[in-house]
Amino acid sequence: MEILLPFMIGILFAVGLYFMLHRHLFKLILGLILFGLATNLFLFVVGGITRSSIAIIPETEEVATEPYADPVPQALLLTAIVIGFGIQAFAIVLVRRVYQTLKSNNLDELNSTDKT
Amino acid sequence: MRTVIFATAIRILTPLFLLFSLYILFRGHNNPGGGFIGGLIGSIAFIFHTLARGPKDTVDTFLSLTLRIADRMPGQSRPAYLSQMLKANLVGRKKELPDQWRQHSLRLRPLFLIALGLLIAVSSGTFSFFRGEPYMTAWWPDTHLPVLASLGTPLLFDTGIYLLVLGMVLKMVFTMSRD
Amino acid sequence: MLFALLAGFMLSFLAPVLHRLLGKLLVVPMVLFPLALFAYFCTQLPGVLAGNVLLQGYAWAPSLGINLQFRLDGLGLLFALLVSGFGALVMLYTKGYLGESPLLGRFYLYLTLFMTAMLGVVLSDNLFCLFIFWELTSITSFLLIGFDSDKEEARTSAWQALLVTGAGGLALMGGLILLNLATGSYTFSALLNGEKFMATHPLYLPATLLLLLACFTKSAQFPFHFWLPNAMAAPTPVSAYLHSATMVKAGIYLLARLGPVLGGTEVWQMVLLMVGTATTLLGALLALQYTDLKAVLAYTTISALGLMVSLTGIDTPLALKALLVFLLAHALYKGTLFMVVGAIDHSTGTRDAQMLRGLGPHLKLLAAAATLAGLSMAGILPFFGFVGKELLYEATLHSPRLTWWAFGGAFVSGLAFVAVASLLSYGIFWHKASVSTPVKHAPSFSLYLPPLLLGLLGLLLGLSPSSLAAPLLEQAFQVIASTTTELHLALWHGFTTIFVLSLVTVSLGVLLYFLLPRLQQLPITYQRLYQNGPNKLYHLTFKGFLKGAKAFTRRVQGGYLRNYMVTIVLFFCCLLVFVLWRDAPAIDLSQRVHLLQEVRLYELVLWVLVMAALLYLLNTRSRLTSIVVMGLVGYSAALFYILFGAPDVAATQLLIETLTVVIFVLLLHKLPAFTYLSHQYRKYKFVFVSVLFGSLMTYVLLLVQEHAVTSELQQFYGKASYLQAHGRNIVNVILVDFRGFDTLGEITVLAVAALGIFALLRLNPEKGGKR
Amino acid sequence: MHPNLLLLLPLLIPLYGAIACLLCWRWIKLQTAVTAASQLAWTAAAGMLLYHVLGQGVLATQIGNWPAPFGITLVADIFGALMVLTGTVTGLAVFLFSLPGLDRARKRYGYYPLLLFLQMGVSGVCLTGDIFNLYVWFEVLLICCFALLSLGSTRGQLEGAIKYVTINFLASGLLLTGVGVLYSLFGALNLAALAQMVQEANHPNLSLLPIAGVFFIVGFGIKAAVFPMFFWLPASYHTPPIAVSAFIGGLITKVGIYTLVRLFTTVFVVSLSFALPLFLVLAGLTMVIGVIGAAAQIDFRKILSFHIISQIGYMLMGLALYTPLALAGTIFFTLHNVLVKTNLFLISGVVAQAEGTFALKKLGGLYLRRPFLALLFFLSALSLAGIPPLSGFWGKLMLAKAGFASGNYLIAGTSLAVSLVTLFSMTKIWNEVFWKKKKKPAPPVKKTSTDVLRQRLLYLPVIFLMLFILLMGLYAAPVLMLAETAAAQLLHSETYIKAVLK
Repeated sequence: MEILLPFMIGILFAVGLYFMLHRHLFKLILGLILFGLATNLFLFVVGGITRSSIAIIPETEEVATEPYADPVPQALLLTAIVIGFGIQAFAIVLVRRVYQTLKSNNLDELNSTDKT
Repeated sequence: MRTVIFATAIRILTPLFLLFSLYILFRGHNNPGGGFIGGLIGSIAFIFHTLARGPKDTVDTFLSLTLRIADRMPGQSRPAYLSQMLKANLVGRKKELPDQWRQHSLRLRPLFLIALGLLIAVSSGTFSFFRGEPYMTAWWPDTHLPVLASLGTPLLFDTGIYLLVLGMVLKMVFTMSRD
Repeated sequence: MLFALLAGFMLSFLAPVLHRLLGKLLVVPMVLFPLALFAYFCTQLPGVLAGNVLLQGYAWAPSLGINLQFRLDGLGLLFALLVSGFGALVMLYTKGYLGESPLLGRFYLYLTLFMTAMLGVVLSDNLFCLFIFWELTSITSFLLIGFDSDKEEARTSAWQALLVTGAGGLALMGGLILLNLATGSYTFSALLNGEKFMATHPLYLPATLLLLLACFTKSAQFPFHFWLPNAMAAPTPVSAYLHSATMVKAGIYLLARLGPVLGGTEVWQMVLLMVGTATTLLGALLALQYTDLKAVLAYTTISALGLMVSLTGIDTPLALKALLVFLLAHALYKGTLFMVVGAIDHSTGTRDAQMLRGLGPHLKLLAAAATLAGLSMAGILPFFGFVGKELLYEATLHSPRLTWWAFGGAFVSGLAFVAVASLLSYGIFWHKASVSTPVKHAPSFSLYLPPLLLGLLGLLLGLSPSSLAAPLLEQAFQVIASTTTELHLALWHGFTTIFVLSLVTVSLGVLLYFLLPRLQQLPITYQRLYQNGPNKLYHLTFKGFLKGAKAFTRRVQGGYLRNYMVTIVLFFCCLLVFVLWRDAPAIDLSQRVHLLQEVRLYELVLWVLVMAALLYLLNTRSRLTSIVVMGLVGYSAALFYILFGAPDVAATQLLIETLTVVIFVLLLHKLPAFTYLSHQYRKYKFVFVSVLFGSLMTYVLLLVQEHAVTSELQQFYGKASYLQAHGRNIVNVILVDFRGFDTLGEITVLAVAALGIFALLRLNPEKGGKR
Repeated sequence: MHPNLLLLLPLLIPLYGAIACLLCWRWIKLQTAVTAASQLAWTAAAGMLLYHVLGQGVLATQIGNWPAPFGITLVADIFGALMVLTGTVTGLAVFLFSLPGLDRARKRYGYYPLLLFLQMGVSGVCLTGDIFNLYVWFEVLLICCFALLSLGSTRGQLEGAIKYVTINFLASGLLLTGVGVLYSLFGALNLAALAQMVQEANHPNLSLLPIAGVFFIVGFGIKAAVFPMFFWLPASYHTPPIAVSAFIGGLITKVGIYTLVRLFTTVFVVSLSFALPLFLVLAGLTMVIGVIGAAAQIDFRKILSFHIISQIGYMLMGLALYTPLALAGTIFFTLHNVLVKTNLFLISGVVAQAEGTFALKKLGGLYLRRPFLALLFFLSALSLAGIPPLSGFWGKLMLAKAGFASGNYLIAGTSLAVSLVTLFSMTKIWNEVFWKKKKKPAPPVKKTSTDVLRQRLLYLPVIFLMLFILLMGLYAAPVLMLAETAAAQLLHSETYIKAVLK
């Protein structure tokens, strides 16, 4: 599976980016979420995945018994997922607010602040 | 969605969910779980409740406490007054109130939960300063409680996270569903 | 010297306050201060005349070699006396010229600030110290030219002057840095005492050219001369002080200072001679074209500055001698004439030569001053200007290079000077006219005293050149020529060729004066030359730059988010491809093919499911379906986490996916239906970028997987988790203990997100203020 | 004071302040008082930190008492401490400005706690010694910026925020993947530990380090608004109220530069052969394009926004030259720029509060009506353009000299030329806002005494920052000395490594 997952992640990245490049606000949000998902999976896979036991020390032991999954990427990933959730939630609300205020879901129409 | 069955089920399930989330919180140090997951499970309980019955009902049911207060009658002794107050607040809540009673509502705001959670989490690390150790150095006093196994500052930290996550999700959902 | 300068800065910033306190009496301290400085420098005279060099230094930024180091030698003292003495007169003159203005305090602020800065320029020993004061003179000049800020002309001229001299200032900075890097010295003293900066040094040419550029812009040399005539938008005291007597001579001063260090090479001599003479000719020719007296004076100033530059370029002791004498003479008469013109302007309301006639009887004292200065300018016998001109002719005739070119310039400008001097001293005062220009009010005492004094000084120096001016000039001469040849100054050299040339000049010049009206009425070729000259070029550049900048910015910052994204992603991809191509070994998938056999069926099913979901997502137009399918992908990711030993992550992902769906439902289901928008145009470009990005990520992931190392963190956490941190779930222990600090940051993010969402949804624009 | 506490205070003070603000959400006056106290305490803590760092060298503390590569380290060297101190000073000024200068509605919806959270993030980024922790603090900065930029939800703000959010989200994603790549290749997250591996130069994966480097160059390049990744900045920085854009515009992009400097002097030292020429080119382009963009603008705040980009180029140039003088120049320039840029934004705010607009066309005549403001602007503007002896000059001089000395004539020349265009833009503002007569003089509005007082109060932060700017310019030697020592410390990462790994 180590060899298949990178392809899936790549495709996730590509689809996510493709949606982010769309001018539709809703697609932008989908893109952000997919991109975030791809990033998380990337972090997970790049840390090395194994089918070995989970990183929990059994009741009978005092130290973890080899082999066990590297807990560091998992911890980082957990943090990243939660942070990503906070930002995605904000972004979703922002999009809704933009739609509400500017009455447009077309990103190409949102370029008044750049005008010189 | 707001069928009777669902609403009733939610009413029963929500406290169960909350209890379960607390369980997840406290087992997290040794088993899968922890503050985040606990907090999220707890908040999902509230979310279903909100979806089913609206944010106002959720707040009224879980997050606010209505106190019933009456002025002390002239000549009424203090213990008698207190017992009357307790009785009115604890026992006969359904009953209509006589005129001289006032209702005083205490609400637990999600924002307060967020602040409290953050405060607990941050402060759990500061204890170590008093012992001359770096910030967030864990401190495990020698206590063995039945459910929680052992108690330490990391657990306090996790509790802070739990509260914060709960508060954050509630805040978001209440804001959105009222919008 | 530092204290003198500091006092100047202090006084200048006090000027507006003093103006409020003293009213018109403000002039008293403002005049007394330069006078005190003048007196101070006079007390230094004996020492300097004896050949001493006064050095003072105060540490400022020693690590960069920038210190407040001052050096008072002959050249510096000459300029310092000029600046402070002239300063006192101009301060007095200002009172008469601008006495009623409510902004008088501010004017004195700028003027005193300028004077102090100019003193700083001529007294600095440290190269960068000089640079600092140099820039300060540009800034004060900007503020003074734009003093009448209501007028558009004043604003544009000020801006032009600042940009041109500012560009020169940057060239100076570059040049000084190069000079410093090449020689290692930070002060003029060190440069003079050290080895000569050889022309063979690789940095010689760039350093010299940059420094020359700086001097040329400051001293209004062709093709940078155009700012000076425009700068005449300034009030006249400014024109007299900054733009004829002092600031424009800063370039000449620097050239003279650097002569011993950089001079003597072919580049130096040729560039200076060519540019100087071109400027001389141009100034002389254009001076005859104008009827605005200030413009006329401005162009003669340019011409004179050109002469000075050529003299520096000739680089013989004789030329340097001529330079000093001419410089002094020019400062005296040109300042006078400016002040006279200002006074006329003030009392008649015009300064057009064609309108001014027969003023002599009404303005006798002014006329006297103008005549004195005019005679000196024309180079008539007993005046100091005559001494200057004699030396000038002699030096140009003995130029080692381009002799006729240099002499021609000097001769033509001599003619023009005579003509202009006749116009100013004779034409507007004594020329018989049927109706003389009405004089609205007589100039006050402070308007005619300063020019009269200066004019008289010109005569005085001329009458006895050897005793009054020579000693100081000699000291200055020794600084710039770095020889010990004596400097003889005499009024009468005998009946030589030079004298004959002088005579010819004067007579031809007078003839030219009578032709002037005709010349002025012929706005033909020369005017066109002027119009298509550098001034036009400047404005074209200016407008073109603005236009270009606008067009360019519109292209770059077009407002289309996806273009921004495409640029960034493409940039990232290019970098990554380059690095991969350069550094990374190729990945060898063949060794890992066998891993495919270990893939279990349910994993494969999940994988295919995700792919199908993505494919479906790309094609669906329904919002609700999209949300559901998104959720599906998220849950699949959670399943992957669980399959590879990360239950905590999986649980979190699961819950968060649920929450996201809930948020979507809460927020988006109430909105009116979104209109469908296609990708519309250039779809393939976006497909290409996306696919490129995705495949690069895959490549990196495969590559890194191949080279992954086992971390010592894993081992440490495995050992310490239970024993030291009392927890069996290592991931959770990392989150709340080992790396609890991350979690602290993370919950902060959550708290802020909640706050932000709350504010975003509740705070309406109507409620919020505009700013 | 012990480093355990010393390093934590700059983080904990704003955090506790923010919590206190949340707890007294309804009572704005109380929030104001809490914020004021936090600002002062934060400044004091940063000052103490710098003092101790100067006295005792690099300070480090291990969070949770876990030894260095395993736990998270907080570490302060001179550069870091200086950045925090500059942040506190600007924070104080911006806070002072927001007292009279920000509307009540925004204060009621969490301006103060957001500002404090943001400041905590700044401290975190500047003091952390762990790459993932760095990412986390950057996310804190990011979400605070999101919230502050969109606080008020005006049309412009929302439009700007959408672009800001999307592009910065991309940056965060790249950073996170970069951390993953780094961890996978080297198995460490601690900066000092990574630096040590790089220095010992026997790690098998050293040749792959530049791959991780690319992720960080682009990630932090976006955060620092380096060409060609700056687009989000001109789209969004001018949209929020001045009390927000002054702090964000003044400080946050410089934090990105700070991080680039930190990473490329510790971890990515081996990938310099690839990164430095790239930085050099990017620096030149950033400078030029930023300044051209600024020249095209006709809005006070937009000019300032574009100039941020241009000056980021200068800072990057110092890093690209990589000599002690150049790095010292970058440090000095960064400090100077934070102060001056914030001050200019604040001045634009004062102008807008008085005149009601930022458009150059509609402004005018302030030279006569508000001479003191004109003076303040003139000094700040000249300082930005690098006119001596103001603060900008020293940074420019150091950078240009370093450029010439290392033989990079083109970049040094570009930096000088760009400063001329900066002067052009600044004098354009001067001409239009101060010198020019106002086209339509506004009808005289009767001002109440509180209005007058409010406008007077707005000057206070400007003067406060001006003092620092003047001090940095006229009494430059101590700051120069600091910058040089800081640069020397950066280039000798052994001291940093030793302090962390003990």
